[in-house]
Amino acid sequence: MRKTKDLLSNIFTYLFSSFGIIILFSILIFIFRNGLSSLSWKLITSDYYETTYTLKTAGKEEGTFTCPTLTADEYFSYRYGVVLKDSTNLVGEEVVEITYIAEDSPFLSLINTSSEEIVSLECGFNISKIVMSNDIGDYIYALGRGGASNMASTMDTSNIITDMVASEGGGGIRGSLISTLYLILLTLIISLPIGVLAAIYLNEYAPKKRFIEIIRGMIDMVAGIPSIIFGLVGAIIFIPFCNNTIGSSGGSIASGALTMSLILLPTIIKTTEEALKVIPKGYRDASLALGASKTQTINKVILPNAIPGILTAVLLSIGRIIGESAALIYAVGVAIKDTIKINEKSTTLAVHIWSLMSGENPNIATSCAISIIILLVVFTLNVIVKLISKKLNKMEVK
Amino acid sequence: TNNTTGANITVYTRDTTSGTRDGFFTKIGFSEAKEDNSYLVEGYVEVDGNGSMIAAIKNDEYGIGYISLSTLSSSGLKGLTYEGIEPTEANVLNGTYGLTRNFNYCVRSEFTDNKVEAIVDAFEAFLTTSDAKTTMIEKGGIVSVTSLDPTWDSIKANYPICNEDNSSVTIKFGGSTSVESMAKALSAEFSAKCGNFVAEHNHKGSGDAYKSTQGSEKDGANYLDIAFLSREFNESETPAQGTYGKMCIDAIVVVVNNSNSLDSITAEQIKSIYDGTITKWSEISN
Amino acid sequence: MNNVFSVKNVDLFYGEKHVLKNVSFDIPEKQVTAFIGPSGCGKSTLLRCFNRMNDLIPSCNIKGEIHFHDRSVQEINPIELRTRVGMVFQNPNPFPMSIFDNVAYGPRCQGMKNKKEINDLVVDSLKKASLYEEVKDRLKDNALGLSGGQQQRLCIARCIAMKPEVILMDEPTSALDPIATLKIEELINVLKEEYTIVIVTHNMQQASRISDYTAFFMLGEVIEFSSTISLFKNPKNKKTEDYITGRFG
Amino acid sequence: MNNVFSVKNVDLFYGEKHVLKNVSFDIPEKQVTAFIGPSGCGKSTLLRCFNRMNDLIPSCNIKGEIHFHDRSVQEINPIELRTRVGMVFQNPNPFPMSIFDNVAYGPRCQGMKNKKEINDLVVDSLKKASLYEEVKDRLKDNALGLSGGQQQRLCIARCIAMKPEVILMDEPTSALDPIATLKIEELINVLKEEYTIVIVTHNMQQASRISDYTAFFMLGEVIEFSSTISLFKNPKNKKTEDYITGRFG
Amino acid sequence: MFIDSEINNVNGLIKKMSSLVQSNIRQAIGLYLSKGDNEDTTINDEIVNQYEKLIDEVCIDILIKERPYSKDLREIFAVIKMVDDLERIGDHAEDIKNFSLKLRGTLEERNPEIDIMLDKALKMIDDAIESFVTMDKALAVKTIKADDEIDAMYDKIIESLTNYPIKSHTAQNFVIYTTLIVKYIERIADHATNIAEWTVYIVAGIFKDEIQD
Amino acid sequence: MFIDSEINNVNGLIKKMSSLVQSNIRQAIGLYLSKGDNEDTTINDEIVNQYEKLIDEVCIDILIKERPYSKDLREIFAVIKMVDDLERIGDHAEDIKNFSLKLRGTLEERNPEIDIMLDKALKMIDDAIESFVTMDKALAVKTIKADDEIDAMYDKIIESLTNYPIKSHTAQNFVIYTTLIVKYIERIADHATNIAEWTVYIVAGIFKDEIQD
Amino acid sequence: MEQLLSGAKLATNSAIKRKTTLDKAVHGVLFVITLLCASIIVFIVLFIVIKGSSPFLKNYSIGGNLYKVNLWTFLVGSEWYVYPAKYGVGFIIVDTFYVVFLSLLIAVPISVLTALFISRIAPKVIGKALSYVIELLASIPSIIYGLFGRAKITEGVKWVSSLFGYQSAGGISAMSTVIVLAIMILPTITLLSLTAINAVRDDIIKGSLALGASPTQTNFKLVLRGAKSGIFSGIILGVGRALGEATAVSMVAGNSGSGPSFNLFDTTRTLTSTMLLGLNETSGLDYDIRFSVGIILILMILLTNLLLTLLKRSIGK
Ligand SMILES: Nc1ncnc2c1ncn2[C@@H]1O[C@H](COP(=O)(O)OP(=O)(O)OP(=O)(O)O)[C@@H](O)[C@H]1O
Ligand SMILES: Nc1ncnc2c1ncn2[C@@H]1O[C@H](COP(=O)(O)OP(=O)(O)OP(=O)(O)O)[C@@H](O)[C@H]1O
Ligand SMILES: [Mg+2]
Ligand SMILES: [Mg+2]
Ligand SMILES: O=P([O-])([O-])[O-]
Repeated sequence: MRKTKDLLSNIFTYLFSSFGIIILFSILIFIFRNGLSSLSWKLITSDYYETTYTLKTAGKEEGTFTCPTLTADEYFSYRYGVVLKDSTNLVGEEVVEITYIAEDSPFLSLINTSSEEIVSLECGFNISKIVMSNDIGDYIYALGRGGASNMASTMDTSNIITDMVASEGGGGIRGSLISTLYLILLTLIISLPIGVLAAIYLNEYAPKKRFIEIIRGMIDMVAGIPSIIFGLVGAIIFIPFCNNTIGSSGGSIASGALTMSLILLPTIIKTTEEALKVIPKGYRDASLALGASKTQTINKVILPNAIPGILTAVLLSIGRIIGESAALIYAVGVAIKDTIKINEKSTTLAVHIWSLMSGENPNIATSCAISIIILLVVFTLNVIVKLISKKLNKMEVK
Repeated sequence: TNNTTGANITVYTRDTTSGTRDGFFTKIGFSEAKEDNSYLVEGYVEVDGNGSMIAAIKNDEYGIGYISLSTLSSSGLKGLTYEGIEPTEANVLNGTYGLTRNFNYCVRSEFTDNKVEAIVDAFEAFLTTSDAKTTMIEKGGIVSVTSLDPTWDSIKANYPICNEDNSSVTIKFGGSTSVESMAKALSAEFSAKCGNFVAEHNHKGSGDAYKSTQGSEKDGANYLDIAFLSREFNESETPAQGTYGKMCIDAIVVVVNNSNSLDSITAEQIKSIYDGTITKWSEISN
Repeated sequence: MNNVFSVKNVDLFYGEKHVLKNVSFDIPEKQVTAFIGPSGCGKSTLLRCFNRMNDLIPSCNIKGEIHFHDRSVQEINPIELRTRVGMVFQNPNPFPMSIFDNVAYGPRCQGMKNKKEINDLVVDSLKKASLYEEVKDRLKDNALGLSGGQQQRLCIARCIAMKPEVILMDEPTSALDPIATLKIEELINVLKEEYTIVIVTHNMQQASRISDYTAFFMLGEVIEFSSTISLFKNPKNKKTEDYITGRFG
Repeated sequence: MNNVFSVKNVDLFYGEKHVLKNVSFDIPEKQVTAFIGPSGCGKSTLLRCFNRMNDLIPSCNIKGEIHFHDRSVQEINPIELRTRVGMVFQNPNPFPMSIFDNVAYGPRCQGMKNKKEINDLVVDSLKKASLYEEVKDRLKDNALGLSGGQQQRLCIARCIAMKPEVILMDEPTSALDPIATLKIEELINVLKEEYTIVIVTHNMQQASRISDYTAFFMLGEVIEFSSTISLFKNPKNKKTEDYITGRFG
Repeated sequence: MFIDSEINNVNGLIKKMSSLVQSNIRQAIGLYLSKGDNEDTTINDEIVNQYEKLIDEVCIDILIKERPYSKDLREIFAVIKMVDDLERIGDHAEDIKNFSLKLRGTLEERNPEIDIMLDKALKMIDDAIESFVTMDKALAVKTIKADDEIDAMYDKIIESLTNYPIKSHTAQNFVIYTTLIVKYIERIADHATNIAEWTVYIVAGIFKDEIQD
Repeated sequence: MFIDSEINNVNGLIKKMSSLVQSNIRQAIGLYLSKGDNEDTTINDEIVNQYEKLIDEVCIDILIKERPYSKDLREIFAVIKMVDDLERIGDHAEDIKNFSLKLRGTLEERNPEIDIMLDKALKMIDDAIESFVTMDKALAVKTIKADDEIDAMYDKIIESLTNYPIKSHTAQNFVIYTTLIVKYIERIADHATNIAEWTVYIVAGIFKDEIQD
Repeated sequence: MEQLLSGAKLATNSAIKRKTTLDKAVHGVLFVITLLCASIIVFIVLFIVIKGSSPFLKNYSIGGNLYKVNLWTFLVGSEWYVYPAKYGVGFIIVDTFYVVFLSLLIAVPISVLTALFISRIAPKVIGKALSYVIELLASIPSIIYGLFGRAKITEGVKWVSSLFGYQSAGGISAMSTVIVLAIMILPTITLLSLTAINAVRDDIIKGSLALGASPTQTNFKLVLRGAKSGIFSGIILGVGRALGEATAVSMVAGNSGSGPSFNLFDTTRTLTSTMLLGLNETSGLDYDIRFSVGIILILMILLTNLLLTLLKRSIGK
């Protein structure tokens, strides 16, 4: 009787928990399967916007170069001595990439159309178009989307390149990574002191009165508001506020940080309060009984012991900031940027994903790669915070 | 492997702010549904982007929808012949393929900054050059480049601003998301040709184009200097003379799942499908 | 014999609850006075009146007079009072900092800065609390690493470092094992040379063992206050007798 | 006199740590046997061997034989063993449910379903634990609302409801005040009519008061095991003498 | 209450021991009064000694187990003391018996005061024990007072014995033995006084020298 | 250790009391031996009684404060008992003094056995106290054994006294007082035995009837 | 007397006064800060209400026509069409509740049992690793869940619906929404349940085992029971997250224009997806009406929280 019941219960537990665990792992697997191939150091360090060069040749070139050994997808331009290859860039678009430039190739001495300076291309550059005009003034052009083969053969027609666009890099998330860090920093600078101080008030000073219960309830309510609402609030309050105060136009990291601060305050207050609650009452009594003032007690005894808890709050906050998209889409915007300023728009990694996914050509691979980066960041933070708080947790004796 | 017989048709549509949707319903003669879902067949699915559309129909062998021609080749979907005409660039250019729309642009009519104004002027001119047009083509636009088109080299003298260093000037681009990648390519190229001004792109949809340059939001937080539309201006959008223009054409393709045996469709059929007159695949014969 | 505290007709309420009822007696100087009585009879409450720790309980309301020497405690700033009237709690509660810092905490809070002075004070206090020998090699270690009994002696050292006149102890050994308890009892025996000690204890044997005077509380009243031996040998009051002979309840 | 448990040459290790060293003695039936000794000497550990609660500690490793009647405890299914050998812990640990459910918990776990039967059993157990009168009007109330002493008696009732032969108690009164302690002691005195009781206590007076036999432990060894009075009056071993006369440390 | 039952137990033992001692002393005195005629006494001091040991042990057990305070402690303490007195009374009963036996057949003239003293001593024992059993302080005090009379009589009797006309060896024996018997009676009264004093101690917590009234 | 110092304190008191008692008994015996010549004794039984009371009180205090177990308890218990014996010895010293005074000037022939008995009794007291002070079980046992000799001598002396030729009133007084003195000495030896027995109890935890060599 | 002096020397009068004043000042500052934190909710509600109530108060011109939304039809409406300004949120409320309820039905037992498994059954190392993984999953951006849902879950749902002979829109359906939501709240509920289960006092568990209860009985009868308040907190948080989740939901819900529909394989619409869909590009009435939906959403969340908290309290007794 008991045995069958136990057995049944156990079967249920194993079934459900393995179900849950499988689901959770399948998400991880999904992310890694799709994202791992796109994950590279380059993705993290490069700009989102490629550096674009508009170029032309110095004059008519007639050189014939000898073809190196080519692999599949590679094509050689005899006239210009470059090997072109069909490849994909970081964002997953098909591009034509230069994989070889012969010595003396004219591509090593092209002229920048605007500055008239000499530019030399390098392997790894992408060529997005080449425009030539023939003798009768018609345009002959080869485009990246036409493929390397087409471009190479077009180049080998005997015309002068009048307009050529080559680019380097692009598709990276450096900007978003930095702006994520900025946002985290700014948000914490705003919300952490306020949250911690409020928690101290609630836990250390607040009388046990209805009024305080109401205040607590109100703070709890904030925790229940979905982030999309905060997004709206950010859009109608903080964006104008920042525009008027720090000269931003439209959403900015600052307005995002203010919005995130609102979102995080309840979490920080709650977590800090939990940490404060764990501190034995004995410490407070002991300190006061030693003639310390309340302020001294808080400074010297309460706060140092709440640090692990506050760190947890920080961790939770960072996790939340990193994962948040709905609120930031409205409170900051979705424009990916490479140079990050606090009073300008930019995207966090999550919004970066959102941006990638909402375009005409959604890019799951890069999105998942960014997710992996997010996971790694969160994981590292987790580990660091746990290590630090273990180190700082004075109430635990090593 | 056509096993669609007898199955219901799932209708996919873009949301009402989409320029693609606008062009599609206008061209198939179902303008009522342009902005009003209530005309659509019961059980339609509204998706929020081209990518979602592709993903949805890829996953639904009974689905039908519409996407931009430029994304067809990479989408893995089957593009249907429309009124007997193959959806190709050539057919669009020669005017036989009817399901098309224009990519338009619109710039501010009033500027506070002279430099910005000068650069925007130059950009408008740049859009008429072969330089720009080849770039549009590279990004999927359909436009013919003829010897009549000037090169930027040939006209840049008219725009002395481009000889200056503009790296401290920010130009705000925005509007249609369909045009976004094209716009980015154009701005990147033009920036290189015009003193390296900073191009800031914030594309949220065609609806922004007029609104954020000359309309209600033109002085709002998200104002734009140059904006794009993937549709025509509607009655309420009345840009000032000389502040807007057509850039190129984009074709819309009716798409079905690759497993669907259907190859072609007529405007009439599409309308019937979208308004619910036809609900089963079996009712459409090739 | 001088009295350090003199309690006169004290009534104490927690909200509506009448917790101390017309309590009057004196705490003699440099003697150990023990408070005994059943749980909830108000022993700790009265003890907390002596250093105004009851101020921290908002619902607490005191009537009557408690004098510390010649001043009413209500007129003495609590911070001053608490520097002069130290307290040791039931559960050893050293701060989670080094042993040294624990002892230096109070003086530092009072603004003592001079390193040497602090150092001497710490060593001296630890010696007085008979802890110095056991911890002298690890003054920088976390105080929580000490055993329960050592922790409690540290708390006493911490208290002594304030150079108080009185040390209040609220069941200081109830969380300790018999060996540690014995050490604390011995310490109290030594400390009473220098300090006035008031101790709350559940343990009648402890009261009889270490105290010179004993106050027996019941339901908020002081039933009997007299010299410890006479209270245990020959209590005046039947209630006291019943309690100490285990004939309660 | 019959023996309920018989401990033969038991050595116990927690990992590398040798916690019980060659312990041998018998626990007589329907008597109170007390374990005393300094903290950490292994009293609780041996107690936990009797109902195999040590099984829950992975690093625990037992050598030697402990017999429950004629079977080695290692051969008895722990669930069966624990229904026959009840345990009461140091801190009262009633389950966070109603008083009734607390007592009914064990029998229900054994599959008892009949409402009436359960009801009778609960009432009976509460009566035996001398708690019934105090709680009969609020059997449906949460057990956590009881006072510490009542909670501990509830835990005893909960244990009795299993109709065990033996009740193991690990410092059952160390968290209680003197009055509650006295009640439990009286209860133990009554219970020994029906049950074999093994009790760990820090309190020598308690051991001397309620137990018939006392085992004195030190550093994992049983230094002396004999009748309580003779152990306290005239211990055989110098270590025992030193411990009970407070001459340790 | 454990301690109540323990103390009851002790009191019970004391009572039993007392009545045994009382019976012994009565028999011994009876023997003396009957001039040694009544030979078959059942005086058994061994049992009294056993009681003494038992009560001592029980008191130690109580000290170990109950750790008494206040009245309980005083009671145990007094019992520990008192049991010695009882035992000594028992001893003296045996002594009186022995000397009474030696006086058997003597026709010497007995001092009638001795009979009175014997009566008084018996009364004192009874009163002392009664006062303990009933915890009657007044009776105890009265008993203590009574000892003065005994002492006075003792002096007088010894005086009279020194004046007793010794005409024969028997007379000499008679004087010596009677002296000892009287001495024992005086001791018995002393012990009875002690018992009464301990009773006062239990009840009032004061030692003998503090007893007024 | 509190209890150590407390017990030391008690032991100290016992020692002081003992030496007082020893000095008293020595003086009393000296008085007897000097045939009452040496009149200025400093025997003060009152101080002995004060000691008894003090030690009783201290023991009770220890029972209250220290709650002794094991040897400590036995020691306190034994002290409580023993102090009575000491006090009684003190009493008897006074008694002996008084009767010795009464024997002053008597020229009756003293039984030399009495002197030996006195010596032995003194030795017993000294030994008993010494055994307690040094917790020397062997000495205590020896002391206990010695009591048998005293008892034997006592019987013999009483016997001889009954045969003492009474020729005068003085002789009669002499016989009676000597009887009492001898009786006291016998009692003193008994009390010394008791002290030794309690010493054995403290050391070995066994009562007197369990003492085998 | 010397003692007295030295005690007093440590605490000079002026220093004590300074301390006391500082204490008061700190108290005041902290109080103001706390009030500020509490007032956030007021600001949020205030702004949303101001903005969200204007569709019912003000006329908007659309295509030359003036529109104003009727509050009643808004509340009970069964259609949501941007043009011609047919805004009925009633069916969306029903659909939202339906979807959230079902997702809880799935997520709660799974999370609770997973937490139980991690805390009490799995070997320590594995349990620790798993709880790490779950913590990580809690911080994955929701759009990734949306992606996963659109890529994998819809496929599964499509397959299941075809088993039932029902043709779903490529799996885009209420069912997918339910599953995506369930997965999203899984880490939240699991983590909180885990905390609650871990917090069940060890001595109670030992007490149960010592009574001869089997480990399984202990887990189910005692541990889960003891942790129920914490589990409930987890559920409350989960409900909040489910109700408030926007990005992922709008990717798999299908955003049907009318309803309510209880068919799991039909498309559905939630309040958040309604707010999110096309929000970027709209203005005027269509923009403001989303704030009205926001009011509804806030109300719903606050109400459910309130209800659940009350329920928790009554169960917790
Ligand atoms: N902060 C408080 N608010 C309300 N009542 C309180 C408070 N503190 C204590 N009491 C009540 O006051 C009474 C006396 O409490 P106090 O702590 O002084 O008792 P105690 O004698 O020290 O008991 P114990 O021996 O259990 O420590 C008790 O009934 C208690 O319930
Ligand atoms: N789970 C464990 N793992 C390792 N060592 C343990 C464990 N439990 C107890 N010990 C060690 O075993 C020894 C005996 O512990 P035990 O709890 O039996 O002592 P005790 O006599 O009951 O002490 P106390 O009176 O403090 O309860 C101690 O040194 C303790 O540190
Ligand atoms: Mg208290
Ligand atoms: Mg233990
Ligand atoms: O559909 P769009 O309006 O973004 O082009």
